[in-house]
Amino acid sequence: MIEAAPILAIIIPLMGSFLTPLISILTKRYKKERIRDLFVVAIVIVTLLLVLHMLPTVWSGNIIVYRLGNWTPPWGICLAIDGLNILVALIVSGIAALVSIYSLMYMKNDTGLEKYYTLLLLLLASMMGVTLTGDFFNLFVFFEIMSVSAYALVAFRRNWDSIEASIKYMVIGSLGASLVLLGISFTYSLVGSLNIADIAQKISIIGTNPLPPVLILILALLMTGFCIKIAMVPFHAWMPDAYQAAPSAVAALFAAGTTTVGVYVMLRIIYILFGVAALGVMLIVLGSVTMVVGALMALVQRDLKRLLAYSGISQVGYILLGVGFGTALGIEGGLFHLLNNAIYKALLFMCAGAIFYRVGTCNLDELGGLSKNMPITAGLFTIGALAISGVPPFNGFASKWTIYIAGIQAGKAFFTLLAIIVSVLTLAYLLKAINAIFLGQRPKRFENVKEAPMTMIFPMMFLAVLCIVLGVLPSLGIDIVSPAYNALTNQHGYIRAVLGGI
Amino acid sequence: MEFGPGFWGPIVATIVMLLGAVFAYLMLLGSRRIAKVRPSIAKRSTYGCGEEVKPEEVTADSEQFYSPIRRVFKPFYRYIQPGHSGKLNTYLLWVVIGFVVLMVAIALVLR
Amino acid sequence: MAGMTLIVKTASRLLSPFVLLFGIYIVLHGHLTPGGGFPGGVIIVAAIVMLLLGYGAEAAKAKFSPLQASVSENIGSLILVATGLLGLFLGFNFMKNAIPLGTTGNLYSAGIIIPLNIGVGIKVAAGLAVILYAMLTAFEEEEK
Amino acid sequence: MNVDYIVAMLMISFGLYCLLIKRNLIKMVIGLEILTFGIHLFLISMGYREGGIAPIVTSTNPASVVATMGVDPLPQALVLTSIVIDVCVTAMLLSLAIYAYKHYKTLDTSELRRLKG
Repeated sequence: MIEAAPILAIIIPLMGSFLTPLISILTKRYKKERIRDLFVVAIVIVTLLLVLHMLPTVWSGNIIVYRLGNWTPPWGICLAIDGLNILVALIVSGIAALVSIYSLMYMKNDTGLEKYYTLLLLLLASMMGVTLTGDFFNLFVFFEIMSVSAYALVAFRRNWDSIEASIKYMVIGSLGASLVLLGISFTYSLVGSLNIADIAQKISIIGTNPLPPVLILILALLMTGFCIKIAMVPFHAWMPDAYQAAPSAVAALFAAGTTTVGVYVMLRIIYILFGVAALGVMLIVLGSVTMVVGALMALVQRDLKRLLAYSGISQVGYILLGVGFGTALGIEGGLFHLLNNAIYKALLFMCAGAIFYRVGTCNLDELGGLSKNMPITAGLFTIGALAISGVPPFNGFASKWTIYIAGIQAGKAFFTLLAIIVSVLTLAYLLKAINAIFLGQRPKRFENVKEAPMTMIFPMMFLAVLCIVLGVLPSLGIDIVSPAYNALTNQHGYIRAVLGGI
Repeated sequence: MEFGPGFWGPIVATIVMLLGAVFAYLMLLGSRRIAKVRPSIAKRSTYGCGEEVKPEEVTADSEQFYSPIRRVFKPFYRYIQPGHSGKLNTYLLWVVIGFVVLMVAIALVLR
Repeated sequence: MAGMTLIVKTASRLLSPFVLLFGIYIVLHGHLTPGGGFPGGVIIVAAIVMLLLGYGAEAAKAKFSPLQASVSENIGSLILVATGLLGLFLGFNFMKNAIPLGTTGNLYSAGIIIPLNIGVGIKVAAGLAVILYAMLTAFEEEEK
Repeated sequence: MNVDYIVAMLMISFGLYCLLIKRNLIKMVIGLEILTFGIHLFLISMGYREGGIAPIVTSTNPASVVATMGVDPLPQALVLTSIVIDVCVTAMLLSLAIYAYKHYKTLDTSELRRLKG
């Protein structure tokens, strides 16, 4: 393995985002703007390859620790990569690669594309940073870069709706970031260190039984801050606005990327940083509330992207529910659902983008009868919709089934029942969307609508194939997430690997 | 073909489902031969209370699409949905309330 | 925005070179005295703001155009990354202080902190200038 | 008593109050700033040490002195980074406010509510 692979996975997209404006000035002068776009795609694919390159080492049970500036961890910043990080890094970089290919065509008609690609690479770099870092303050910094580039990407088209959505996202997100900073400062006052492994060790010495009162405050502050990013229910209000207003490619990256990263940070805080697995009960309750509210709100939406955003909120509830059950099967199911959620949520947003690209609207009342014009998109959307609502041969069924079994085994039959009902509601609102977009009568002005271009079809097709493969061979998916489960339950191994037996 | 503690043979099930889909499609083809697919103008005018309804006007309103479900979850749609009013201050208030709720919940769980 | 009164114009013309010089001093002595890249960069951009306030946006853009600003912003950040990668190329880890340290208290000391400070200074000055120009453009579009 | 902790907490609560009550976007930005600066004050006063010295090993301050009397640079680095981030967020919010005024002809956030439901 290349020894510097972890840092290169962050630095290469970061450097790419700094190089993109310079390259774009050159390419604009010679009227060859495609070169810039291909450069961006190449950078994202190199990042994906670096993550894939780290994969075998981590999956064989090692924890990669990379020390920045050769400083030993409690004093210097380090990158620590275990099974959990690598799963998230894989999802993020894979989806980013597909989104960048998709953007080639989707964003073609927009102006100021160099800013778009700069922000896209910056978002990727910061997501990789949040994922791979082993230092809590570094995590906060990358988290803020991620948030700021996300705000800018939402406002990219500068319409009234994107500006309004971005303002709401930004004020709520900044409040959340301030709470996280306050939580970090309380953590520092409690343990005097900000390395994740060091904090974990010192907290395990302090002990969580009885819990120091300041730890309750810290946990509440950090959870609030990161729950805003994953849109758990009392904090979800920004999400539908932002996803509706953002370009669909960006919405796909948000739904699959930032949400996954947010869930990852939550898991890292609960299981590794503070080692308070007992919080699972709270996650179950919050997860089910999130699930129900998201699904019920999605039922009455008129805009496709808004509907998908509420559906994303509801799916995050499933992940938290699965993880909250606390059993091995539950956590594996939750992580498997995290993977699946990224896949089909990206697929659905890309389909919405393809429709918007050809028709120019995402309003369900105005659409209709498009299955004759866009048969491939219709088929892919149907696959995504069936997968997300947990209909058998697709991947959503596999992970939801695991979560149901785990719930019944854990003796939480009520929440399992709730999850099944929400699954039915999910199918209901997505059938409404399919009916409104692809079936029914076709308005006269849509008669000349063409199928989406191939560069947009290809990433969607790839994701749809993944949906089917992971559904038909669910044990493959369980194999992918089981290193993450092992890492999640191995707090001592993490501390020992990072601090080197101090 | 066991997956987890439950029994679920994904490949067998997929093949069965594919067969079912093929069978259903054949039935559909058979039925097409007997019955007409398109709703005739006479039928449409029956649903439109005798008025002439154009094809593109026959779409259901997507917000009222599931009105029975709306009726079942009436308290939700009466009290929670209007909360999504688009007012930034309301949303920020939610964040603060949620923070307090989280703190109380954590204190109760980890006591 | 055609500029302000004679007093403001004269004061900003006289002061802005010194402010610029002071900013550069703060950037270069970041490892010896309080300050460093970020404060120095902000002071440098204060010189541009003085010109802008005194003479109007056009004069400021003539001195330091938005294109120059965005290019130098990216160059500043590339200096940062390149300094980090230097350690990698010399066989150490990223951001390793791989160049000779020098004597403490001299201007040349502290290894890679100097290039890092310079990079941050350029980045911050140019970045704030870009933000300023972007906000001005937004207002100009409003007036049309 | 630690006056600075009290002032920091007061600033945080004032900022929160401003965010929750005020409806003008600019005033909300100011509230956000006050909130963040309260947190900065809290952090920096946590890193304060009576009679501490800069944690740089020089000829006048050998390593042993620094190890006992040196100030932990972590909170200060943290605050500095946070200030930089804060500058970005503020600049971004203010430029969005300009565009919002362009589209809506108002800065009242209770009227920026076309996206709802």
